[in-house]
Amino acid sequence: MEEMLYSSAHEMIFGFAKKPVTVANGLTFGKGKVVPEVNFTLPPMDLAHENVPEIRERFKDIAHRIMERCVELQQEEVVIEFEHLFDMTERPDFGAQLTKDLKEVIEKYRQSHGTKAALRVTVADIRDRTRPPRMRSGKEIETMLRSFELCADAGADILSIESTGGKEISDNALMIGDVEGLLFALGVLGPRDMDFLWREIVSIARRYDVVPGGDTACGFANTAMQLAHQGLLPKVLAAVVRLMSAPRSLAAVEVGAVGPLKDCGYENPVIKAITGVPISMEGKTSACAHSSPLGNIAAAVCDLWSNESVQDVKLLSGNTPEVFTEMLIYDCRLMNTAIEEGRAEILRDLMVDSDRFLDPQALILDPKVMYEAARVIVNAGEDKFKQAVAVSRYAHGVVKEAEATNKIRLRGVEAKWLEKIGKILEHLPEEEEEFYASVKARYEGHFIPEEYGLN
Amino acid sequence: MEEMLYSSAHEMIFGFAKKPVTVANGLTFGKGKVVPEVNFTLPPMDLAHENVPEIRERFKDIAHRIMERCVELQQEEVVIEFEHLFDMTERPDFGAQLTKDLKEVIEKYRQSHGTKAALRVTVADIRDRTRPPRMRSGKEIETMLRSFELCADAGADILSIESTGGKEISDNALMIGDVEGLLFALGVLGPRDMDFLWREIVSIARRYDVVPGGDTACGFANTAMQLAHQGLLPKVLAAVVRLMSAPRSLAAVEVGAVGPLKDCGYENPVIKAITGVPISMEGKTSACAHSSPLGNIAAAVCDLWSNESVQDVKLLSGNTPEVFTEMLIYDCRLMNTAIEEGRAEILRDLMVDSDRFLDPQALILDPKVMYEAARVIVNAGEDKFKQAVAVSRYAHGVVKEAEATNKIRLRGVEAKWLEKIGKILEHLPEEEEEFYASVKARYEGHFIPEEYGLN
Amino acid sequence: MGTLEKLRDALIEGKVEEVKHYTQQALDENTPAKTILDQGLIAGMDVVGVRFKEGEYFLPEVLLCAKAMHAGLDLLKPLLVGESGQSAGTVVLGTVKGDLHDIGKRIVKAMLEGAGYEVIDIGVDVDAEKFVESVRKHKPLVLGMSALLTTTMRYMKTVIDALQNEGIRDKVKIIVGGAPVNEEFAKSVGADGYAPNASEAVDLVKRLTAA
Amino acid sequence: MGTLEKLRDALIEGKVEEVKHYTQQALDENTPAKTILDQGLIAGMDVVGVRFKEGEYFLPEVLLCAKAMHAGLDLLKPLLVGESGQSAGTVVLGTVKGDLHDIGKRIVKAMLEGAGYEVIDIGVDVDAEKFVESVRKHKPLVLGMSALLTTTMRYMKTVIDALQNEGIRDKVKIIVGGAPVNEEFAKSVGADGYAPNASEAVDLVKRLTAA
Ligand code: B12
Ligand code: B12
Ligand code: SF4
Ligand code: SF4
Ligand SMILES: [Zn+2]
Ligand SMILES: [Zn+2]
Ligand SMILES: [Zn+2]
Repeated sequence: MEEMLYSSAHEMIFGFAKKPVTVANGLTFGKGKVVPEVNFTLPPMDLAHENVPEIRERFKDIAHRIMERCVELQQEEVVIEFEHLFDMTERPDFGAQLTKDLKEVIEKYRQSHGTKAALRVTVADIRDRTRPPRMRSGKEIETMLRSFELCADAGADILSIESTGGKEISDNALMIGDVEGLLFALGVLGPRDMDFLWREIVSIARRYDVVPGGDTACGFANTAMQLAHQGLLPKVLAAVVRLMSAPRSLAAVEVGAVGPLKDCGYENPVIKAITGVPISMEGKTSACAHSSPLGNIAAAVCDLWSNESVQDVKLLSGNTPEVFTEMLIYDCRLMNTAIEEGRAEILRDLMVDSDRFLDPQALILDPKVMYEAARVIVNAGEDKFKQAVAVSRYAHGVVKEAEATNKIRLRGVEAKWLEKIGKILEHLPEEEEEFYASVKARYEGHFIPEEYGLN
Repeated sequence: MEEMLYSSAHEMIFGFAKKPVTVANGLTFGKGKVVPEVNFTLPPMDLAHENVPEIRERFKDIAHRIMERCVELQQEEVVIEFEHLFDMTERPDFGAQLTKDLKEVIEKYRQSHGTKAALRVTVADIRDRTRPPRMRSGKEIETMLRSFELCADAGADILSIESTGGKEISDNALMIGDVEGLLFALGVLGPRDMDFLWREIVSIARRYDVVPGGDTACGFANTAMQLAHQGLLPKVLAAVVRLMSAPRSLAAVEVGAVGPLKDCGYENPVIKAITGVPISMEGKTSACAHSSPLGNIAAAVCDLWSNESVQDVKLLSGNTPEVFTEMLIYDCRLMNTAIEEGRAEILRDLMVDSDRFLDPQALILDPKVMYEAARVIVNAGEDKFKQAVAVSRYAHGVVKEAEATNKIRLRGVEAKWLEKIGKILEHLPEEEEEFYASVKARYEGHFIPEEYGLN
Repeated sequence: MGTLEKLRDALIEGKVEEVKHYTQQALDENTPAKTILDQGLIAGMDVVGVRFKEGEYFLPEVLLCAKAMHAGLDLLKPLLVGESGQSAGTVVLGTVKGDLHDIGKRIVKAMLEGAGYEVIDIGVDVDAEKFVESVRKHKPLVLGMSALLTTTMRYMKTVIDALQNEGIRDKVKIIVGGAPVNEEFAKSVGADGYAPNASEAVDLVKRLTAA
Repeated sequence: MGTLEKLRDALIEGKVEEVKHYTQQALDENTPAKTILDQGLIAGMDVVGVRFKEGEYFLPEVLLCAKAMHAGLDLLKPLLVGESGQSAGTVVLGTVKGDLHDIGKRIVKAMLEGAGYEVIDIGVDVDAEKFVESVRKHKPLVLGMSALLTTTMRYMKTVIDALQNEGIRDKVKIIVGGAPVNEEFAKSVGADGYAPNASEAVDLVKRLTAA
């Protein structure tokens, strides 16, 4: 990547992407409207073979309820995400059958009400099952690719995954606050796996004429956010990890993913700034899935607005999927009205300002910061390690600066960590090779170099 | 009421009320900030005596979780609503015990974190148990007033109720679409009961130095909204009933209620326009309790923002009360940021415009309409029946006009109903006495005139 | 247009007097009562049902048509001896103890009546004893319970247990409904059926009483 | 400041080498091993625990201190024969079948180790057979199961049933955790305890093993 598709942060705004994406039924993302993306999952129950008929019924019912609520609220465009649970990828026919079931309901509503709905299918990364994981060899990757194919064939409009290359290192690194380990996971291993995996996914998507959406650093940056939420990690570290993950997630787009990127990739705005792809984001309305300090600010430059995931349970007014559909619709209505009335920038800035200084993780999500981070990445050249280091330093600097100017208040321990992170980032080798050499021994045995094209 | 406290619709805005209200701990409503009001209820379980210890534990736990989420998100002001279930009013000690339990948790957080929380206690109207109900005589009213007293004594900061005077007529009137019956319920019976009941509540509130909040026409107008949602009643009728209910709910303030009015009274803005009291409202974030066509517009002039009610069940990230607390906090943050940055009017107008023309019920909730309705009521003089007739005609006119100018589209059947409602409203007797005489026979036996000071 | 068509159309329009008139006229023309019922009244109510489902009619229209139908039916009843003169069956409905929500249940009642069932509404805040008693007394084909509160829905189980204890659980089909209730819950308390709204409640009762 | 205070402070700061140093020094000063353990290492870890609960320490600090403690402990162990030399007890932990979420369980492990338990982590995606086997083999005081998915949490019941069938359910206390799990669910599957997070998991294990 040599240049950026946006020439200023100000230009970035919800509902508009420089490179809109259209799915088969004509539904377009990033062309002047924010579209709700509804996610759901099963309530406590198990996925045994004998439950498949029940699960299919429930899936159809959920889709039906979501679509019905859209009709009632005159919402004409919607995305339903079907995020596989382990077994749905592991048993590709199962995942494909559910894809087909969901698509049928969607199709029914297109015919009866003209509702334009798209189905995003997110395959599970089952390679994470064994440690150290086999990323390129072995039956896991085969099964996953087969699952992508069957789902594409069964009616998926958009393919996604939350891939885990490097997680075998980052899990532990997060626990012990090992910044170098995180860099190794996100700057060295992750991008290599993304490059490998996404070439495969893009080629499948092309073959079936569906959209290769995108990936997310969920397993890294959102784990960090969760750990920080539980008081287990400093928020400043989670903030740095967020930007550190951007070069890795960008890799999918570099080999052909076109968006909409996955909702839980809070690093998405960086990628949008560079490549112009539409992005899905989640914030306050995903409180069902996880608490976050990013409720409003996350919406600032989104093209789709999601609830991350809610298990299907009964509330007073109906079940959770349709309840969250309704809330997303109203959020989107507000943004779309702002677009129509030429007030989008004001609303965006309000969303940003409302969260910005309350948490370092929110600070990082400011579109201005995200935009500058994009620039830092582009300026760092093609080398993913260099990108990751540069953008981590940038993240650190942003928090530091906000603290120094009293824009953000950090507790004493947080401030100490910020110092510490700064020092580590400062004293890193500049070249990947050198870095790899310096940490290889430390992580030996925890990952398989060949599985990343390393040695 | 001879004059109005607001001199234009434009002046009405979220976060500001002409007559702010302050509770004991100093928390103020309507003075430049929108405060979240969190409502919860029990999951499926029964209220038998032997379950009381378990219910107490759960209540404390819920309050604890709500307060904890506030602390995590740096939300310093919050209201918790404790809406009685039947038995909690029927057994006044039970309701008071729970009030005390909740207040203790709130108090704990004030001490440890400085969080300013207020407790609203909404007593159930148990007079509705028998039909025709005894409103002023008999043990139900005694028990209710005792419940108010004990709860005020046990730590309630704000007293509320959703009273039901006239519902014995309106239930059936709604089912058969009987506009005269609705007028009898809301223009004749309701205000009389409100006058009686609220004098009592206000006197208790004064005695215990707590805030007499307000009432809501939930049992009338929200029932109509629910029926319309289920396709059982035309939306245009629900829209008219909404405004028809305003004079009745206003009656509480006329005898001393000071707000914050109850969340589910979508007629509240009318009362705010006239009297300047702060109001609680609910919209998109109350989708847990009921679907509504009022998601954004309901927030336009609110002082508190509520989720109406959610039963305590587990979601992926925690339980529903804290999940909805988080969503309310972000909604409030956005509004409060708009206030701070001088953009409140823009945000208000966006919220209004985003819903306004999608449903006649939303159309009615436009602050401009609400404001004009207030004026119509004031101009109608003191007579509640005249107020109700005048404001119903006004509501009808607003929908009619919007339809005629193609601002709103109505299905054929809806349009027919609009005609029909217009004709009925046109041909009504102008005087209450005359009206009462004309309908008395029709509703004979369904209500007890003496219980309303009628004969 | 023949008398039966006119009758049907009058019914669809909810014109009570006209329905009486054409029912009488058809009788005067010697049309068999059963034919008048099937091709006039029931044919009309079928259309009403469709219109309701398609959103062309609201509840008030349905109730009015049902009233018109009953006006016609009253004229036919004396002549409809034997099976076809009977109501489609008796249904007892009540809202369970501790719960005062009434409207949902009343709407179910109205729709069932529209479909030809005789419905006995035993009110709100009804305890198990009263449910048992009314099953004993009215011997309904179906017993329907309504609950709108999460804290009263469990009482449905109490009622079913009581019927069981009295040995009359199997004499009646039990259906349940109300906002917090769903299929799963219905199964868990041992009910025979659940319906999310009044028109599906009618289908449900039809299904259960057909069996 | 005496050696034990220095030891304690070094531990609180997570200084592995210093902890070793002061432990040795205390031994050299003829302080009884049990006293060094109690007033140096355990006293230090208590402070660490408090700091963690008060938000002054994050997980990395806790893990570092735990590491330092183990370094000291290694020197004391040979001298701590009898009860006090033993670990507080063995705990087996695993994430249930179909579930790959690892971190939560690993944190529980780390905190338990910090509190002096010996913890055997049998990994993720663990089936009932393997749970049974590891209870047989390691004879833990406590078995902990983790699940992060609504679709795997029920498997906890499967495991408990399997232990029951093998007749060894009563030989071990069972605790469960993970985001979708709660107290109520724990009871419903017949576990002995639930904890919402790792530090409460430690309290829970202490409570259960005290009994
Ligand atoms: C209107 C209303 C009232 C009115 C009741 C009017 C009346 N005469 O019935 C009033 C104001 C009196 C009222 C009072 C209360 N209510 Co109320 N009420 C509602 C509201 C807004 C709408 C209910 C309604 O009429 N819907 C319209 C009808 C047509 O729909 P329906 O009842 O669901 O019925 C349909 C189907 O369910 C089905 N059906 C119904 N019954 C049956 C039976 C069978 C056999 C079958 C097959 C089908 C079936 O068919 C019907 C037609 O399609 C609901 C909100 C909601 N989401 O439902 C709250 C709601 C039910 N109420 C609630 C509460 C808390 C209360 C009060 C305790 C409030 C208080 N503090 O005073 C009291 C309770 C008093 C008591 N002990 O019952 C809560 C319940 C919370 C909980 N814990 O479960 C709700 C969910 C609102 C909320 N807070 O979210 N309420
Ligand atoms: C990080 C994460 C991942 C990482 C896992 C990293 C890892 N190595 O563990 C990755 C990206 C790999 C991942 C994968 C998946 N995930 Co995931 N994941 C999360 C996330 C964001 C955070 C989990 C986490 O690490 N939290 C931090 C730790 C410290 O907290 P914790 O796990 O809760 O543990 C604490 C307590 O629970 C307790 N505890 C935990 N275990 C135990 C055990 C005992 C005995 C005791 C006493 C206490 C205890 O103590 C711990 C420390 O305080 C959650 C969101 C959430 N709300 O939890 C989703 C979440 C759990 N994942 C979810 C899903 C759907 C998935 C995938 C299926 C996605 C996909 N399509 O690929 C796969 C599943 C793979 C599989 N079969 O397991 C859903 C689950 C939905 C459902 N149906 O239940 C969640 C809830 C997110 C969502 N969508 O809302 N996930
Ligand atoms: S947290 Fe959400 S987004 Fe991330 S892996 Fe899990 S399910 Fe997917
Ligand atoms: S609907 Fe909500 S507000 Fe209205 S009575 Fe019921 S609980 Fe109260
Ligand atoms: Zn994700
Ligand atoms: Zn997701
Ligand atoms: Zn309410």
